[in-house]
Amino acid sequence: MTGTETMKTTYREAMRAAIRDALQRDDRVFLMGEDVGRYGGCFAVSLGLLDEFGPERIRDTPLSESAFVGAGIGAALAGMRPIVEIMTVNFSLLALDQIMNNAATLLHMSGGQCNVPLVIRMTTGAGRQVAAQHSHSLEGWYTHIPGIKVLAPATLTDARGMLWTALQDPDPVLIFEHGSLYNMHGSLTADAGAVDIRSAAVRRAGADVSLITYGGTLSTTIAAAETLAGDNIDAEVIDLRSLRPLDDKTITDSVAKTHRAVIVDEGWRTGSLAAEISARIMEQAFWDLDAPTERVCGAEVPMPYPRHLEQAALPGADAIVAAVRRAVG
Amino acid sequence: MTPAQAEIAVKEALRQVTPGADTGSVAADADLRDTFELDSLDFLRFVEILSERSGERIDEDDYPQLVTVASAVKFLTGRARR
Amino acid sequence: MPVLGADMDEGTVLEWLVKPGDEVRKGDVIAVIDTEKSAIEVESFAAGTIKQLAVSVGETVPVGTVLAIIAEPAGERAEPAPAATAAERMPRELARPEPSTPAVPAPRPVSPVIRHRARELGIDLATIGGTGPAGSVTGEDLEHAAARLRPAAAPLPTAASPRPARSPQKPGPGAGRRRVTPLARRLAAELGVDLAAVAGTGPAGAIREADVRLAEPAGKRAAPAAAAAPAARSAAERNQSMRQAIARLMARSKREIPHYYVSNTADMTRVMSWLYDRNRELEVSQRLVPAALLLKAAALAARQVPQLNGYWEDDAFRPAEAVHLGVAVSLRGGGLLTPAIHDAAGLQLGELMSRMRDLVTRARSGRLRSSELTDGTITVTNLGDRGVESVYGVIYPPQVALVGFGRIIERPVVVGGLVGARPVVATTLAADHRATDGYTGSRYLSVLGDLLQRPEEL
Amino acid sequence: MSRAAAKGAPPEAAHRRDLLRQMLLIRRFEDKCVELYSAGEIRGFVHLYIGEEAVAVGVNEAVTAEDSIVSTYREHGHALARGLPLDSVMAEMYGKTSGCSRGRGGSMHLFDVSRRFYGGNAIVGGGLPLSIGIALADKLRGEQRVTACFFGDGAVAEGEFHECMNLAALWDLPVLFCCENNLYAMGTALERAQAQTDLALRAGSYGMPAWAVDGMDVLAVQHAARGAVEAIRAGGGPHFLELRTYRFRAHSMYDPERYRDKSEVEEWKKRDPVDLLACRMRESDELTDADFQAMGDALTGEIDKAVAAAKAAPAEPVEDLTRFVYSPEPI
Repeated sequence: MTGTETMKTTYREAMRAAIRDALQRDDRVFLMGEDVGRYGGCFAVSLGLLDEFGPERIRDTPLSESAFVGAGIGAALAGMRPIVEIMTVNFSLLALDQIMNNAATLLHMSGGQCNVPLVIRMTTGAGRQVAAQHSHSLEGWYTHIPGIKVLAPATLTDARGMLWTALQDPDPVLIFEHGSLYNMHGSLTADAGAVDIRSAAVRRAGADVSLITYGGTLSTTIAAAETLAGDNIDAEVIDLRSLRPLDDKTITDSVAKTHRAVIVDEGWRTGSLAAEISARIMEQAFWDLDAPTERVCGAEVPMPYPRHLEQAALPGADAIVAAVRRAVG
Repeated sequence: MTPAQAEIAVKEALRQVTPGADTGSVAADADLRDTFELDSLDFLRFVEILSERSGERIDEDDYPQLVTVASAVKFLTGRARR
Repeated sequence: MPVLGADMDEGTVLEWLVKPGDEVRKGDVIAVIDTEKSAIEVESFAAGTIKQLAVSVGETVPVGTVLAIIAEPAGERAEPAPAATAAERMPRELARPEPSTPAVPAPRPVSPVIRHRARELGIDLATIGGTGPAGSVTGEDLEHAAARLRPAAAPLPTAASPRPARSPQKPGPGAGRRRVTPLARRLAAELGVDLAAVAGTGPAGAIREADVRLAEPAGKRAAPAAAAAPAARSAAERNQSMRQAIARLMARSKREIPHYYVSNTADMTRVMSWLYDRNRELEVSQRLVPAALLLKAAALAARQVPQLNGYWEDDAFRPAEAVHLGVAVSLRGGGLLTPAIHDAAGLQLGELMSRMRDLVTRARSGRLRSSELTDGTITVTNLGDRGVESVYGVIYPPQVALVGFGRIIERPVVVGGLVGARPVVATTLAADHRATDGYTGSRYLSVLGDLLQRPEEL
Repeated sequence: MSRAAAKGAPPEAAHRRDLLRQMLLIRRFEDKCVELYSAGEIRGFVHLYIGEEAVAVGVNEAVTAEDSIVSTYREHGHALARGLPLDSVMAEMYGKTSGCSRGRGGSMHLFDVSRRFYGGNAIVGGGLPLSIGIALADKLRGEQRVTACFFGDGAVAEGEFHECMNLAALWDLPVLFCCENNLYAMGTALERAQAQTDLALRAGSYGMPAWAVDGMDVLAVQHAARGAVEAIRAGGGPHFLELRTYRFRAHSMYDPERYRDKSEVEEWKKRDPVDLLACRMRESDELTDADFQAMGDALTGEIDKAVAAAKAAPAEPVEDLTRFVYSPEPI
């Protein structure tokens, strides 16, 4: 197969291919987390890797988030390149001490001596009716922390390509995989590989309004943009890709062109990543604005179980379209 | 639709199509397209609004009957009586 | 005054455990200091004789203030350390009542802190039992004893003074300040537009980009000013400024662009009958007007003759990738602007019709977006509704062609040797001779005429 | 220098002298810290190790330069015993660029990766997972290294402690857990915080060898640590030492000490680890009072020099405020 040929794949398979690739290319890499081995991963991302790489490198852990995330940090300090999987972002709070107080601070506290080349992957987001302890989008919290980088692959290419680049980074990188994306189908070229992890991408060019989003809400946002095109409103859609650091330039360039911004973020509105982006637009693109920025965020409620309530709590295409209409006037 | 209702409907439609238009002093037999500078799109919109208000279908063949306020009123009241 | 905690800025001397003349060793406890958090024993970092106590009991001083002067044992130096100046000391706002009686000699060893706390609480140490090692009195013992002595309830504080009256009523929201978007504000400053004279068309009358462009003084833009705003007061001013903008642009066009003109007459029989059949089946809102077909034909013809679709820039013609059809829209009360229908050649007729309606409506209500005003690659002017038979227009720089349509009118036409009445339209083209020659212009009109014979393909 | 040493004392005696010197260095260093802190020269939280010196010195004797150390916020002793230069530790107290953490850490965050000293961790129990990870890396690479992790009795109440005991035992990791039981988690006495106060017993429940050691006796600590390290290196998995010790001073610099009685402190001071070793050496004629005095004086001189150097050292320019948040970009 040559590089230009494409093959059908899913987000899940692309992520697995990325892990396999990393394990093959660098023997310092190992995967560690709850049920990543025999079970195959809670979301079946690592299915089959145990047979391929053995229990030392596909390492099942007890339900001890703090201990195994901290162990990942320690192993990274000692020269390994661990990939730590946390089942969901809600569970990551049990390891927040290690992520915040160690991974993010060691380099600075040690005056530059202790960098932590660790990658932590976790599932985020709602849409699967798993209620209020498995559904939240807390990546915005993590973007508050200097010392770590935060990624949100929203496409197959990024699912396939971000991990390797993250493993090359000398500092801790958190990868947030939206749970609704694992079954996303599509095709990748056979030679798909590492991608940059610092820039945002314009997924749809447009002239009238900038829709800024990431992760699980990208497809909703693109759908909204298509609806708007029918109304002769030409929306640009930006996929942030990297949530920390933020690619300010792509955002402000777009706003300078369209003069309007609508931010779509599944996280809760108050103190959200959307708030941060809105603030940056005020700081850096205020004089380009021809309307107030709009935010379309998750409802401020612990995620309810019933489908209709869950859907109502999430940023939908209708809400995005309405926000754009307000902005465009 | 009474003649009075029809006249109100015509004038409201004109005001919607040409915001700020002075429909109070328009002569009953003045050519609407000339008086209010209606282009074909404006006229289409005018017809659309009248159709919505009267609940009557208005065909292209009927357009010549909508040239003045008087003829439009006559058209609408005549339609209603049928 | 030593630093006794990370958050300590000042301290109060609660008790001196030494007096001038006493010998102290390094590490001896010499005083009790009250910080915000607790009373702490302070040790000496030097050995020698206490020469002077510089801060008296009850005084609060900042950290770093000299508390006492200790002479070195041999007495070699008379002034071993400078005393704090009076100015450095901060008098305590509420003086602590000085203990009036000396400490009660306790029968057991009692730490200075305990002794001091007992005095504060007014407890005679001799009267309470100790639970600490060797029966010593602990802090807990003291607190228990104090709790027993405490009266049942503390007196309530006196009624609070009434709240200060609120300041006079604030002016109502929006009074005195125009709502202007940041972009509009910036643009106004750049273009020298006085915002006071601009009517806003945004929410609650907010002034937006389009409003400023409309009010812009002539000559600063490459295209006629943007949208009409409804406010009547400044309509005359706006008309004037738009007039000036058009004047500059058109003068520039005629000055710079060597125009040539060609014209033709297109038979509209098929178009009109096709339209009649089509519209008959449709609701009013979905009907097409002839102009929609003319625009579509003009766009398709521009695609087939790409030499006319694009810009003359830097002494060269640059063809455009798509046909963005500028449509001249006359504004009520004067003036015109030319918003573009993006990719007009690729649109279905129904869609093109609705875009056209939308553009005209928004152009007249001042809701155009700036991109719609600057993107045209070729422009059409259709004055047929006004009754003229043909129009020879002026090209919008940097475009290179302008297509004109006159009134669709029945004329005697010879077909197959017979004269008959047929609807026809005069099609004209004004083109930039730098970019093309008359031959190309003729070809365009010929293609256009052919397209109008196949309305079902438009 | 004593006559005995000058004549070429037996190696054990020289070794004991070295232990004494290390403990005394820590003691004098911290005495100086108290003085400097009181004078406002150094600030922040400063947790003194005075009374616990035998633990750091004894454990460090059992490990090699290849092994790793993970420490707590009460780590001046661990750092100095590990061999971090006195100057760099003192400069860190001053927040200067010549500090072992370039001044970014201060008292609670001393680091020296070149000595595999992975820092002072100021979250109680927070260093335990790191030690697990470092040991895991060593094990995955087939290194024969041991990671010694210090933590206090307070950490035993943290969930992380139990997660890590389990993980280390489950994965058979080469970690020496050194629990410095000084009887107080800040102001909370052990028996007021722990249902089972026998900490070795609790560690033992995870299936690892664990026992209590007299943490005031440097020789006992050294002996226990050597035994444990040897067993770990031989593949015996993690070991746990409960080092029973006592801090003579407040939790952090000064506190009102409402939580313990003076007489208790006095009682423990009778077993001062420095005095304890010095007495033994006097008894066996390895040390004279003059030797001891001279040793102390020499150390005081070194410390004064370190203070002078720290004061003179450059401070980080404010323009560099946000350095070391991320690694520098590769060129």
